[in-house]
Amino acid sequence: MRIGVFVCHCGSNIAATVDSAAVAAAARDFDEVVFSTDTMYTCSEPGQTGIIEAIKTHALDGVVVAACSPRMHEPTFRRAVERAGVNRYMVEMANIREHVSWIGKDKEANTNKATELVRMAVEKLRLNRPLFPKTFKATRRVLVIGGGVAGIQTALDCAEAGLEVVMVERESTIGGKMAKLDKTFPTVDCSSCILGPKMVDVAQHPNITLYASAEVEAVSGFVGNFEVTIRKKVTCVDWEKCTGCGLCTEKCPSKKAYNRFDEGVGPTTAINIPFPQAIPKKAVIDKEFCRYFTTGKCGVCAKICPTGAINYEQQEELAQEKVGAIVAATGYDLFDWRAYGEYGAGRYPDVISSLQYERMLSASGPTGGHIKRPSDGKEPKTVVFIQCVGSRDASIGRPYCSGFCCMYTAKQAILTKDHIPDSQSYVFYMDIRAPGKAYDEFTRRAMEEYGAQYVRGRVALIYPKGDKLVVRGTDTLMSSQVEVEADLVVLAAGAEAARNASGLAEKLHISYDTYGFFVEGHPKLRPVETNTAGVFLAGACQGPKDIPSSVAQGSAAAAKVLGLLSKDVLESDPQIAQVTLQRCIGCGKCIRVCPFQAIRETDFRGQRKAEVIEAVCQGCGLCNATCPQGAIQLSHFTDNQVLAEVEALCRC
Amino acid sequence: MSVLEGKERRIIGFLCNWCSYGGADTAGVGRFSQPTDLRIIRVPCSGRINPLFIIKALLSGADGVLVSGCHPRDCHYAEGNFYARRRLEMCKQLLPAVGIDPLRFEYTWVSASEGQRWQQVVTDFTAQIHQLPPALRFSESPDLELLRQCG
Amino acid sequence: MNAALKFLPHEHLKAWLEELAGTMRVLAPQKEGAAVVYRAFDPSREPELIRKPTESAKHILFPRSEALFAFHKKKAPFAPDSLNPDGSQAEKEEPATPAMELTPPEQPGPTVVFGMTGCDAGGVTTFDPVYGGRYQDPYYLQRREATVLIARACNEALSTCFCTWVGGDPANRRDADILATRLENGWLLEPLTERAERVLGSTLLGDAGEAEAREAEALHAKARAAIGEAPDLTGIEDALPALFDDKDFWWSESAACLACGACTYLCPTCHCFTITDEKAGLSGVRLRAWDTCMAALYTLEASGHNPRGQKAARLRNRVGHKFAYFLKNHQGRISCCGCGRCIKSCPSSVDIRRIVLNALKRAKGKEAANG
Amino acid sequence: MADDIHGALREAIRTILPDVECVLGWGSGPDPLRSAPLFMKSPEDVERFRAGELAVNNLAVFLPEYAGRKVGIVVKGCDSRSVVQLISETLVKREEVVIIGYPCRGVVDVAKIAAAIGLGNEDLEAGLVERAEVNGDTVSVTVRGETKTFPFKDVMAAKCSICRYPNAVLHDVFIGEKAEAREDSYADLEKYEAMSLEERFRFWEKEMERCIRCYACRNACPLCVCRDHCVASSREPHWLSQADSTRDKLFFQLIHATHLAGRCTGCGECARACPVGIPVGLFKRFINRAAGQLFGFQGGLDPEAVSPLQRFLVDEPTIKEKEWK
Amino acid sequence: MANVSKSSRTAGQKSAPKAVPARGKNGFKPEEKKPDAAQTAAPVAAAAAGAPQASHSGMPTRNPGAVNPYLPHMATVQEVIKETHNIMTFRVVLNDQEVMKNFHFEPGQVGQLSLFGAGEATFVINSSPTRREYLQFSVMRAGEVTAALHGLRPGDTVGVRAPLGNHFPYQAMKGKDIVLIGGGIGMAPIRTLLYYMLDNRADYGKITLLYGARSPQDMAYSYELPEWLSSKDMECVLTIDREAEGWEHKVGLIPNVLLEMAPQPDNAVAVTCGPPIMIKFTLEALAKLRFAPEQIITTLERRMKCGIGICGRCNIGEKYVCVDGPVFTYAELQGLPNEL
Repeated sequence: MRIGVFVCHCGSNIAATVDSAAVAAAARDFDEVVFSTDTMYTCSEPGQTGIIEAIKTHALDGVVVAACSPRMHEPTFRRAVERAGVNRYMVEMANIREHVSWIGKDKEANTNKATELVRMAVEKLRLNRPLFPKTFKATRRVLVIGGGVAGIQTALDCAEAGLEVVMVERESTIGGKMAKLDKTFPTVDCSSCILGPKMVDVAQHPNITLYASAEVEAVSGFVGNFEVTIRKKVTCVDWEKCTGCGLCTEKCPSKKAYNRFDEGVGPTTAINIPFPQAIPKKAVIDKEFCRYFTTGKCGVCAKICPTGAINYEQQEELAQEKVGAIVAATGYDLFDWRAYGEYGAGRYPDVISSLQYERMLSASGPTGGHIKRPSDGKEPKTVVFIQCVGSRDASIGRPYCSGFCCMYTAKQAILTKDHIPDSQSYVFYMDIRAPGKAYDEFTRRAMEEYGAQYVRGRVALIYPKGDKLVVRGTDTLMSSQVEVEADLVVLAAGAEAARNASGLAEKLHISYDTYGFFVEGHPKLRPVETNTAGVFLAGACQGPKDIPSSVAQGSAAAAKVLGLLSKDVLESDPQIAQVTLQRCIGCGKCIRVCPFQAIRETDFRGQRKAEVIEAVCQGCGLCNATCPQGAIQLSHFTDNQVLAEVEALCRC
Repeated sequence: MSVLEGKERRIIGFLCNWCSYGGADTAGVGRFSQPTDLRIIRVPCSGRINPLFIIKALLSGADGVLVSGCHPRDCHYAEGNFYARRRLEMCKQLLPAVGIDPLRFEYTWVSASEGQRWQQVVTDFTAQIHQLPPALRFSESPDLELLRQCG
Repeated sequence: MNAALKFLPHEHLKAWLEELAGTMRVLAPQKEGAAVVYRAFDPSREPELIRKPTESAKHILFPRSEALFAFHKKKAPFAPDSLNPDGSQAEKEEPATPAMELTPPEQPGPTVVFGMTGCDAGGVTTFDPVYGGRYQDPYYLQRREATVLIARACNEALSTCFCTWVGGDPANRRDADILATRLENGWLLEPLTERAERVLGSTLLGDAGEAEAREAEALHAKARAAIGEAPDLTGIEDALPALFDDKDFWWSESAACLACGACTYLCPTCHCFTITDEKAGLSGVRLRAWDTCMAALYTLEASGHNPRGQKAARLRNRVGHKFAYFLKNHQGRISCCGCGRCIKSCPSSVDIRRIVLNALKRAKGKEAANG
Repeated sequence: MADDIHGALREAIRTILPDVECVLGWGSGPDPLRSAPLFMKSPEDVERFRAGELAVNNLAVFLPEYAGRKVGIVVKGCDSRSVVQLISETLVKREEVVIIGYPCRGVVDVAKIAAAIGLGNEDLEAGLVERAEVNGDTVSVTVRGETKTFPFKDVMAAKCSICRYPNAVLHDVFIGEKAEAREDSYADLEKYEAMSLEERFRFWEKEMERCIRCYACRNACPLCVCRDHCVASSREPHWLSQADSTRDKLFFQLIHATHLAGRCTGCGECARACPVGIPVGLFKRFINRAAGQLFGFQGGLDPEAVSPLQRFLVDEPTIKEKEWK
Repeated sequence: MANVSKSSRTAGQKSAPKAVPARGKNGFKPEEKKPDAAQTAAPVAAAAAGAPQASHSGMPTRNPGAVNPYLPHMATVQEVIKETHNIMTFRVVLNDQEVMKNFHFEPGQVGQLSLFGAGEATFVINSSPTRREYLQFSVMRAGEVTAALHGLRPGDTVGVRAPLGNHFPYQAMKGKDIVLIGGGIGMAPIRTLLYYMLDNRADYGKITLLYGARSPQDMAYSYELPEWLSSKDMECVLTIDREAEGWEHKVGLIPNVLLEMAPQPDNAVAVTCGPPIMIKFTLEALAKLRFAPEQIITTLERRMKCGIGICGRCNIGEKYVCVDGPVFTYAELQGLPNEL
């Protein structure tokens, strides 16, 4: 092999503490290095041109770039060598910036270490082989999991562009959290006016198949060729027949059912349609409250239903769908604020969550848009909002900021004033985070126009006093104790990962963080991709997000899906495991450990052998470390390559 | 010269690409100064690390080996580090069988955002290795002695 | 009887070896763990001269591995920087082709092996026609020439000993440079070749006479008797090829074989090797290392084809080589010295004597059946 | 071993013989102290069968060769664990093997007998033995016409005195009364661990020097299933050089141990097979102790078991990771 | 007491010199080789461990200069030709010009080509002894060494140990009709013989070449085919296994095409090289065409290391392919154990 070495100065980023020229000079003594130089900015246009020129002049077939982290610029240099006709995988990087120049000032040690890293990269590169992606057919359909605003956006964008979309929603209606909101910040426009038409579009779009009251049961296959099993939950209503007329909900004698859509603010009937604009507009029986199920006697709805849609004996059904890509848009759930003993842990009826308050504000909500204290139905005059409930609090394991609470609290303070002009709102906050477009102006309006009293500090205790609640906290700006006698306390509960998000992540073979949020491919460069090819993220399932961000990400995910499925055939990353059939004894250990089911057993001339499904393999190398005879090797991280690196470091 | 004699020890790190290598990058970006002894080998996942790499390194004259992967549950490949944890622990328990101080090998988890933690890990581990005597070496077969020389 | 017989009183043995160690490498069997192995003579320890060494002495002349040569790539000096730090192109000059330097290794100097068994000496002389045959192997031959082999006559026979079956003798005068017999009061040293003179000049050695010679002869006779009557192996070189295609025979004889290399690596006559390169950076070595015909890889071709993929085929070749092919190429010499280590150390107790006898019997039976 | 058990075992073998290609057992070896594997195909072969204290070989090592063909195998407790482990790894199919178990009191260690025979300073070898007999708790050995008797426990293989499973853990037929299990507290390791780390290192340096790389340890190991594809001689991957290097030879032992982690059944064949007496079994003892302590695992007890290194727990209660400041 | 050892030898190996046993049972007796100046002048030999000669000079040897037979000549790759997707041809020149000038080999002899660090492998020298500007080796990628060799570029250094093994009995073939049958990479040894005969055209009768490959793309030396096809000195028939677009020659397996061609066995010799399965059926076809085993010559392949009959692995019975072969008559093969 003819190897060229390029040692970057990165301006003074490297050169200040590493003698790049000396490193380049030392590299000339390494085996198979026929060209070595130092350059000012290797990643710059002239730097890349220099690589290309050198490849051509010196007939190089491999390049080592000693510069920054490969996580930064490996793709850059791969493209560069490819332009010079060298296989893109014939590049290795020595990270002499993040791992050398930036972490120590001892130039002698740094230069020596940088030289070592280059030697190691050369030894590894010598064993690199050109790799070529393989192609395979793809199903041009996408599964969207979750019918909140992010999922809706993805589904519509994809459907509009001509892809078939399968949407699965756990609840009986799509719309997600946004459907529950009254108004949205910072424009204070009506939530359902924005979302409603989109929901209708989903229902009516010929390219979209909607499964509501359904969950993803299992996912197999791989990018371009997923097999999805969808479990349709029991609704006791035949949706083929249900017209959503609502007669049953009127006549249902069980009227104290828990109202999930209204967050428990006001009851609903055991058979119900969550809200008038529900999509699909179909009734569902809540078995927990249905008299037919609790007492065995009733059957009113069945009698009344004009289409005979009620079916108490309904069983779960499984549906199969083939898709080429999957978008997870499962959103978030609200933090269960009862973890806070100082806020009463749920004992005081007039301490409610922000989303419950939102339902109260909603004209179509349980109170008809009137703000009423849950305890006595009175209109509150003093409303205290407490922020960061379940956010930025390491003590309850929620150290992150939920991002949108500052804004919706400001909105709710404004709306409170709108609804009850003689009311006074207090907002206890830690910091106001309003970095979006027109956001800070919005919070200022809440304070300045609507007179909300913002108190910077944590609330230490809420306790009842007569029919009031005393909210005691500290004003850290004034360094004084504050006590407010409130009629109603609204807690700005933070966002947490949706219920059982981790279960779904495991089905999709994607990672999730400590809090259950799905992990993106790269926080900056691959924000809607996951590390499983063909699975994308939209909305708050990746981390707390407000509506604009969720919609933006929904569209971004759609763009990625459309890009992926723009062709009938896909290319797979060739840096994957390969089986040397001669060495494989078919013991199956690799098959057992593969996290992606990317290895299967095959019969090769009567012998058991392992076979890698190239499109599925993600290149983790677990199989490689498992195979005792080394019959399965991860391309570009082969045993021999790692051993060459070890050997290079242990020499002398 | 692979290490600065009298100044550095030969320490090899195996880092998973997604978390710990990123964590080391983060530490660099943050200019968190670290001892210079460590040389990092990048692997896709801690699950890729065959414990024999570690043993091979230690038998070949490495004074210390440090493995770092994604925190459990945070594996880029979902479960690679779970397997790694068992294998690496097994490896650690085997080392004293051959007379290698188990303190020469540590494994830990550092995420891509934990630059400071990475600095701490490197600093601590390097100090730990400096407290041990240089690694024992086998008297090499004369046939291979040549290969030990630099070149 | 040779007039130059020497006598070494037991109490002078270590002094004599120490004296020799002043000018040459002295190797003698030494107990180590459960094994007896050849080690450089250590005056602080007793050499083990009763038990049969666990390993044969062949590694002294044919090391378990040795460098045939070292190679070192000499890189040509580079042209000055062909790319300026700002990325602009400067004058370029192609570096010249690197040169490869080969360095053969140094060979050990004069050596004496004291206390090898007679059968081990027999192993050495089966090496000679192979390593000094159509092509001369300088590494082996140089060591061979530089080494004086002192074999001790056996006073005992183990249950696995069968040197007399294959032309050997407990008092082997055919193969060593000196035959040493342990007498009541000391060692009788009988020079057999010119090389013997290199070590027999010491004043610690006295002359020996008829009495010692008779005493030795009596011991030799006793040992011969202990081994017992040797069976007649005449015709074995034809019997084995005749059974070549007898699958049942080779299957059953090889059934217990684990296909490890214990038999061949302990064997004094097995002389196979492999050649591999090891390289680090610009330097490397071409190594020759023992190889074993019992391993499947021995004959595995790059294409995946393996003419001896089955262990039965490998055992057949091993026995065939020793008791048939070698005879045809080397004037009837059997490539087995009867030391019995392959039997004694086989984890599965595969017994080459039994295979050979079974083969003779079966071939005779077949012949008879064929008329 | 009692004649009636032998008789019953022979009868059991004869019974299954028509259904199998052959039955793996033991027969006589090159001298009275040693047995050899016996591959019985006919009732006449069965006459040569002998089990008991001299039946040291673990015949499970041969089973993978017979994949696709049905065979019978006579097993001691330790052998049966190897069979079970092979079944659990799907390298042997349960339905392709008929397992005949019998109670094992332990087997002899030929090296120990050789040492015990020692006449004065001449520690003569086992190879000189003319006759050997085990009677109850004693072993009688005749060398050069002279008979010596030792307590059986003094010449028993080390693995037997700590044998927790003297009876086949899985069998189709079991002949005889179950033998009593013993305890294993890894006392041998504690003794070894009295050496300092440096002493251990130097110990191995010396021991491995005499290794001839015959790989009998590997080939006698019933769980070294790579067989012809072992990394010891491969170039891709190239873990080991072909040089006679102490380091590489030791490294091979660590490869073997690592590959056996969570699989080894402790049959001790590796150490027994070593022609130059290197205590290579010690590394496996280490990993077995660790597998027990960390994962509560012992190899070869459950044909359904998955090796602990082929699975994991999200939270590992037994793994104590280093705490960084 | 039996002793099957028929010659009791004294220590020191002072046995009488033995001549090299004649290889070949049908009169194809190879010439005794002349002392090889090329070998003795090997530059590396000076530093090599020279073999002691005193007590061993009586040994017959092909290396009378007693140089170290393990030390390769240093050579430089002059030209690299990509023949097919898995075959490459290397033309190499020994670095020492004097050695190169005097390098002597016979058609069919092999060489060990080595890349330092990867190792050695055996290939036939497929250039003709009559054309001396370079030594040509064609390498099919199969294992580690061949894969490494495929990375060679012009100017790279390789090691060459050659010539080794026996050769085609071209002397004994004089005056006869020659049928050359090459399949796939088996064309390499045929090529050396072909050029030798073309360069000594008058010595031989009719020369017929049948060359087959799986597909046109698998046909090495494609650039030489037009010359062979148009040559008046020989008849050249090409065949591929299955129909391919643009292919104007025969289609079919070599043995079938051979039967169709039906060369006359009288005063003829057939030489066939190729993969084992092709050889097997070609031998059957030749038998059908009434070629006697003595009239059929083939080459054998075996894993080799030393190439000089010592390391052991390439034996078939008592014959070592590396020194007794690779060229055997079918009659000789019939006398060897069936272990191919």
